[in-house]
Amino acid sequence: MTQELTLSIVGSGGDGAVAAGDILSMACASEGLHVIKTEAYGPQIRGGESSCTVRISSAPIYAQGDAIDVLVVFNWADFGRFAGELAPAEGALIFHEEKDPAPADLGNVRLVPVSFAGARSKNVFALGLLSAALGLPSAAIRTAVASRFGKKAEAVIAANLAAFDAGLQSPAAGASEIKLVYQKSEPKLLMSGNEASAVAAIDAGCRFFAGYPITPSSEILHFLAEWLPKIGGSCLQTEDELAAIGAVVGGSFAGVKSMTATSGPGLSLMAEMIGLSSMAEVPSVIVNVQRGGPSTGLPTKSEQSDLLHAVFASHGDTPRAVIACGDVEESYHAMIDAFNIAEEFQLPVIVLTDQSVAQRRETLSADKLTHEVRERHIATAEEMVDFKRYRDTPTGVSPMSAPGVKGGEYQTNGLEHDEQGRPNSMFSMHEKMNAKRYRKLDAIAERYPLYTRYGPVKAALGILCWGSSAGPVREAIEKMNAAGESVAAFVPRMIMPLPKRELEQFVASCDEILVVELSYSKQFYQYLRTEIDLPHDRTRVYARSGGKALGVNEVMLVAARLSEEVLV
Amino acid sequence: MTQELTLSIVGSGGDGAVAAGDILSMACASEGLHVIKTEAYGPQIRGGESSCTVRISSAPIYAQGDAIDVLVVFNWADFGRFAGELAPAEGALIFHEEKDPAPADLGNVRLVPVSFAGARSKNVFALGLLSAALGLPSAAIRTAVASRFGKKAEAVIAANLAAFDAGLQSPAAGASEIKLVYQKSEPKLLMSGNEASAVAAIDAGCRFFAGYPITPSSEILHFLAEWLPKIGGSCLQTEDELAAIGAVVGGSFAGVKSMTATSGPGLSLMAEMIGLSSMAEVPSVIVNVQRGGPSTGLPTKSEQSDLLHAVFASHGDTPRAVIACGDVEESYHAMIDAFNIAEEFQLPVIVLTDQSVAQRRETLSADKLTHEVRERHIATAEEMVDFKRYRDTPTGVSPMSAPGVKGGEYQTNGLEHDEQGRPNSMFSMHEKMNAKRYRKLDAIAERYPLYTRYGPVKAALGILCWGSSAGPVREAIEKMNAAGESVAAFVPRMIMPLPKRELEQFVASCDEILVVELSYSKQFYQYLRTEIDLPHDRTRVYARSGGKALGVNEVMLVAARLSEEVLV
Amino acid sequence: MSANAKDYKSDLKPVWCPGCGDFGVLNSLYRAFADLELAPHETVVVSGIGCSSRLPGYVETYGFNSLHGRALPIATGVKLASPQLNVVAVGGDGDGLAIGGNHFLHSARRNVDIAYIMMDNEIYGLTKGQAAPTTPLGDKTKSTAYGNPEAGVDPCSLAISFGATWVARGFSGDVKGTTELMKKAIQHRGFAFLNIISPCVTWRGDDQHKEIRAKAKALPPEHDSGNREAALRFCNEEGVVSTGVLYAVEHPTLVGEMQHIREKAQAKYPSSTRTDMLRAFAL
Amino acid sequence: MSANAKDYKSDLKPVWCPGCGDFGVLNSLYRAFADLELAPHETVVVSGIGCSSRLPGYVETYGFNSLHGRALPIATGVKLASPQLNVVAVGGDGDGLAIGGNHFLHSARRNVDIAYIMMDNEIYGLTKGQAAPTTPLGDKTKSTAYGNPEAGVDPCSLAISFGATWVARGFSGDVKGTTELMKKAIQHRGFAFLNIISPCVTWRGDDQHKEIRAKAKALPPEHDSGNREAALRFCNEEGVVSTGVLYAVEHPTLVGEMQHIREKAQAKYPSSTRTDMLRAFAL
Ligand SMILES: Cc1ncc(C[n+]2csc(CCOP(=O)(O)OP(=O)(O)O)c2C)c(N)n1
Ligand SMILES: Cc1ncc(C[n+]2csc(CCOP(=O)(O)OP(=O)(O)O)c2C)c(N)n1
Ligand code: SF4
Ligand code: SF4
Ligand SMILES: [Mg+2]
Ligand SMILES: [Mg+2]
Repeated sequence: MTQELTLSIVGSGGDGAVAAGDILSMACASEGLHVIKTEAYGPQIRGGESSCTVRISSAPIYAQGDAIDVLVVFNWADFGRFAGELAPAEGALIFHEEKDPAPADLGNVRLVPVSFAGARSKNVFALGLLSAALGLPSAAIRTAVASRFGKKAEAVIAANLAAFDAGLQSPAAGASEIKLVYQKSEPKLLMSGNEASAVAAIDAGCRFFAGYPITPSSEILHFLAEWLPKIGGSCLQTEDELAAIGAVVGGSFAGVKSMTATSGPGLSLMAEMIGLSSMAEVPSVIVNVQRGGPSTGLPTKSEQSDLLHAVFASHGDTPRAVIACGDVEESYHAMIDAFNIAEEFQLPVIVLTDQSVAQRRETLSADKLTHEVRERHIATAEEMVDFKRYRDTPTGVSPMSAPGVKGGEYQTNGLEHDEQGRPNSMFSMHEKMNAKRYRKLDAIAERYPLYTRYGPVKAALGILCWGSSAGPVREAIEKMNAAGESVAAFVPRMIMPLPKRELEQFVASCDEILVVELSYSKQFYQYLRTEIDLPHDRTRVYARSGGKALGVNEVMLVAARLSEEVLV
Repeated sequence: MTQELTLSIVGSGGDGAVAAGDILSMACASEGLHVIKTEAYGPQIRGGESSCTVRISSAPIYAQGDAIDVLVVFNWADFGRFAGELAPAEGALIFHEEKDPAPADLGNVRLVPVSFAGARSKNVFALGLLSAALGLPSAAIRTAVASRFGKKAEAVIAANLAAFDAGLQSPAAGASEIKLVYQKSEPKLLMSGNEASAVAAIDAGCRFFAGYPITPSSEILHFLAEWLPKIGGSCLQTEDELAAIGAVVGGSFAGVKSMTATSGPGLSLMAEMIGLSSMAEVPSVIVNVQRGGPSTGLPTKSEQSDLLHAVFASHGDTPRAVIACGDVEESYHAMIDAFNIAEEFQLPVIVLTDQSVAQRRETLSADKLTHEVRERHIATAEEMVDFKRYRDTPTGVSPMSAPGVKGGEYQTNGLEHDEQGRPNSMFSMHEKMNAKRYRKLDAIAERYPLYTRYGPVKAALGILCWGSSAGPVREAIEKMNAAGESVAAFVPRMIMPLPKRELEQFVASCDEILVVELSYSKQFYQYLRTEIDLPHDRTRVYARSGGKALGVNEVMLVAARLSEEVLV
Repeated sequence: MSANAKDYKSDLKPVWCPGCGDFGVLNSLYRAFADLELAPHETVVVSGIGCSSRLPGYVETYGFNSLHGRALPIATGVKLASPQLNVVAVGGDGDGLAIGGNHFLHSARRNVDIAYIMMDNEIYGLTKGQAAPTTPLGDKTKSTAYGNPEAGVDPCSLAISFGATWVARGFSGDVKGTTELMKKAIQHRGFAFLNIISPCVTWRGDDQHKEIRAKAKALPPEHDSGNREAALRFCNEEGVVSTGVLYAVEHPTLVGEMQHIREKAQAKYPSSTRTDMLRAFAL
Repeated sequence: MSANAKDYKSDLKPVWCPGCGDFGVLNSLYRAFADLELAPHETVVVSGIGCSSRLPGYVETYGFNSLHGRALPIATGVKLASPQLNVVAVGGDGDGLAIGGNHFLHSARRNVDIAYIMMDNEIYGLTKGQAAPTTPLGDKTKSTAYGNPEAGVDPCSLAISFGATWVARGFSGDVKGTTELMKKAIQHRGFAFLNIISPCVTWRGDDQHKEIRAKAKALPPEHDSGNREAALRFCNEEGVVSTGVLYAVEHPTLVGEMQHIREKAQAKYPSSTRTDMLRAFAL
């Protein structure tokens, strides 16, 4: 009897491990269960080892599974290739191909040999077996199997359903004592972070996307290439990222909400144009899906190491906003906030997500997917009297027009300019206009102090983290507080400008501070220090490379070690 | 009687104001005087207003002149266009065209009308006049005039010398009571920062330059395009900055010391390739001459606002070194340090200079232009046994080979890789290799704790500044200490990694701290805080936009205001 | 002709050197806009960085003097976002052929519906005289102390091979002829490339004007601008600078193709509500 | 033939999908290197990013799998720094024609002395199947749900118009023919461009191999590779994929020009000591 379980399926390219995970996740979502599904692949471009991990729970969950309760191994060699990435829990149940004897060093696990090789669609057979063994919703899974092969020939569907039924009947199922208990509830959506970003872009009113493919962000391009034309927008795959962000600035200058999506190498190439967007005060929205760096790095793995580039890249004093998102639902909201801020404050906004959020599939209720949308304000005829495109105002936001608007003609540029936009390189003008541009960040900080706080109001330990680290940290502190400890967490969602006052209050409310992040060079810690004091004597940092998801247990271990050792 | 004076000449394009300044500076340098010469132009691409300011002193000087003692105005309209940039001192002496009556609002100055328009070469005539009026070395100036027109027809030389003599005899000279007194000494060189960088590159052993023109760095390209071929090297003007830094990485991979030079927009475009240089551990040297930003900004004016981009740009955790230089002589040394560090530690090194240093001409003794040069270590046959290009070592520095070396063949990439360079995306390998790459920064910090410190060992006020701000700060604290105050300054020359221990000691040794920089968003202050604690209650920041040189008086004023008001 | 060339003049004074060819280009542009009666608020002039790229500041329409080399991506974004606008990209030979070369290739290839005017002075003007991709072999410049080691390229033949559907050459000294070419470029459906030889008196010497004038020769009236090979031959003639419309064909344009895609999408999925969009995420 | 193809094989196992055309290209490269007896330590293989760009890792010479689109600048740097090396750049059609298009243009134009091998699968392989500049008009890909709105370009005719002095086309299924072309490319003095059609079985389907094989046709022996117009005609033939050397001419190369400049510099200033260098800075 359990309310939660994590299962993995491991095989080679043709084994359908990932497809099985998809089917299972969809079925569980339709039952109203909470699901987080991740995939992993070897270096082989196709046909190499692949695995799929599904965490299923009757209560909300915020992290992918740390330790695997149930494992299906079609092939031990493939399992071996994921060494260190797929860790069976103590006493884990492992269904494995009977013809492939298990290696000796597996530790305390329960091995159940199964004849997968004999089955027709071994992945679907495995789903049947798992259904029966673990009390998973077999009717829903059966429906999901049928739907998955819905466009194929009748015979294919029938064969798969037969394989499923054979799995259901498999005697191996009896080996399991784990049964999932849950209450069926409203069906949920199952979405990846990239899909949520794309849907949000459409909801935000984005009607022009220009981008260049790059892992792990390309799904945003794919989704928008399909959907934008349907609703009257357009999607352009450009020759490179320089052109992508250039076209976005052009589209936005022309009055249409525009965006691009990329990953680290692309964001590096966009540094110069981010400066133009900031200087010419043309709104732009850039989604950056972080992957392991530096350079080409680890393109299919997650990391939180584009932070300093996102907040500081581009020569000169270049104000921009940066918003983070820590899960699929936040990917939706961050995107709309990004458009709202870009349009209202006329600057570039970078949405920082990462591979783990962008490519995992997660359940969420459709009714969570709403968010207030703000429109660009085009100066009215009245406001256009004595129109100055870069008028110096108390908020720094100036009246804007756009091609097509009569009387709003202006000529802009990336040179320093006066209120009319005319090039001007006098110190006094430069100082005045820098002040105007930076004043917008104050207004954003005031209006969008976005953050999430978990745990008690005063705590012995306060954890600072951001983005996808928030999920494991949240689960960890829930467990720790349940065990009588006193741990809180503060997660800024607005990264630039930081919710400084709230951060400082949080730091003051905790005895010890622990910064947790997946960046070897402690980018978050460094960045926080640019804005707030983090006194050495009560601050510790746990920063490691990405390439492996942050675990709930890992966070708990680190938090426990805190009093013993220095982590910086 | 004075030991120091600052004079400016202002006119339109054809007036030869800048040429006159050059001649005067060269002559003074040949007398062993100390000179700093700057130029300024209006927005017009040619033929607009131009001015030239020369500060001459018998003792060493570190800043361009704040307030102008003597001014030659060929045309008041041109003078007006430099409003706020050319500030005559109290009681300044102004020789102006007699046909052009002076405006009313000049304040306390002494006006001397002269018939420049009547003279044949009015700029050279003015030099004669100034010689006689101010006690400048007229024989040397006469030689410099002859040398300047050396390649022209005899008649041209003769006419100019005649103009010079006419100026010498001009009765207007009698109006002056200012006379420069000095001891003639060893002739000095007169060089710009860009020229010093280029000479240093050659001295450092650089034999391949690839670059793309950009103001204010192009003189480095021009100099190396002329000199590298003479000494067997090559210089390539590429299609853009992406190609420039790419070719540098290629040239260096092939075993030749290689560099590029650019300014902000170019550095923004280089962000991605800096990551490759760091990841593949291929040495590269990039000179970045800062100008006003963001975006195209103020291309001909100075600012210190590329700092955060230089230290943090490029996605991922990307170690690199950054060295600053604050004057022409430091431009020489920083360049050779940069090559030494790049070659020894196999990473990208950015030299941060700025327009004010790069384009001003300054005197220096030829014997200061020497610096130890270190060569790349190519693994010996012995070291090549069990050769691993990315061997994990205590310093992080691995054995290196280069094409042409037998037995040293290796295949590299920007992916995460193992010690052999083979792509590897396992977390454990990533963490190990990140640690290896960052360890090099520790070794650099140990070996190159470059900084300069001025003033008493313990001080009431400690100023932190960097790069070209150091000159005015140094002069200001000399004056303040002479007046009985207690002011010190700490100027890190190594920016990344910072000389942290020494910085902390300095901060501890001063009662109050003042950060001075030319960046609206306080980039230096923010960056310092990532590494050291700067307690709010005793730290103040004076950060303003660039576009106007930092003045000695300005620093003194700010320092004096410190106890009165908060500056952050 | 109801519009007046002066109506398109902004109150910003050009920073160009006296005698710069770019003045002629600007005057042609004013006249072309006036002749075509382009509505200033529906017209966008986009440029990169360079002396020539300062041009949009002098034109009283919407204007964008952007980044070195990036005029074309920005212009493409403007046009796709708002297809009813008249979009004219302008800039220098360095801007368009060196740092911006890739965008030139791809914008031409996509046949995006804009006019692209290159002000070609065979040099980098703004940065004070380094070699451009158009600088002739052997020329001494600030960056080629021993003579340019690279042969200069011809922008028109490149444009044709990139896939531009309209290619012409003009000379800034011939304001009238250039005006006519600009009008045709703006009226062309698709990517129109107009190369205007526009002398830089400061870095190429005062004689460039005269030399070009001596070499400039209108294309023979019988030239068939639909004939690619003939066009390429005229591009590369020795000692002659042929002016006029070298090449002109009609191909599907990017704006047209985007509209076509929208129609296909709407036909394929007659209903595309938000509910439809979310359907894929549930069983 | 004293060298053996196997000697050039590194111990890294290719990550390519079973059946990928790139295996054939790699085998041709091993053989070509062996036939030419290239010294491994004097040979450098540089690539960008893509499936195809993984190739240098599999070759036991010096190798550099660099950044997407940047193989050519890096290869240029290697060659200019160390002209005695054999430098071969390799990569995909996306790498070379999309993000790297500008470097292709300028490297060809400069006639830099390297061989550039493009493994052309008409798709972005590594990023899982988006349209490349070579993807035919109308094809559905991950990024063109309603069919590619852009016409695919032909890399060979582009290379010729960029100024490449040697241009050929091969097919990865024909290991022997491709080997011979590679050898010629490496031996050519100047910029040699070899386009190899190398099917992507994963994103272009299993039939690409067969289709190309059916269309591939060796150039007629009487084709005059010095004839630019003829070469361009063969590049663009309908329904036929002509293989062989399309174009080959001799022009001054970048390495040669750099040497020439050095000689001029040394002739102009017979003495160029450090003292000479500092002379300009004193009266
Ligand atoms: C990224 C970047 N690199 C370099 C520069 C410097 N720059 C400004 S204009 C220019 C070239 C100017 O030549 P061209 O485009 O031919 O225009 P012209 O001045 O001749 O009209 C260069 C290299 C820049 N502004 N941005
Ligand atoms: C700057 C940058 N943008 C995008 C990518 C993502 N990316 C990697 S390979 C590739 C294209 C692959 O296509 P191609 O060059 O044709 O090589 P193939 O895989 O087909 O051999 C892209 C877009 C990247 N690595 N770097
Ligand atoms: S430098 Fe040349 S191109 Fe620039 S404005 Fe002057 S003449 Fe014209
Ligand atoms: S995806 Fe295509 S190009 Fe890449 S390895 Fe597989 S078959 Fe080859
Ligand atoms: Mg030009
Ligand atoms: Mg490809």
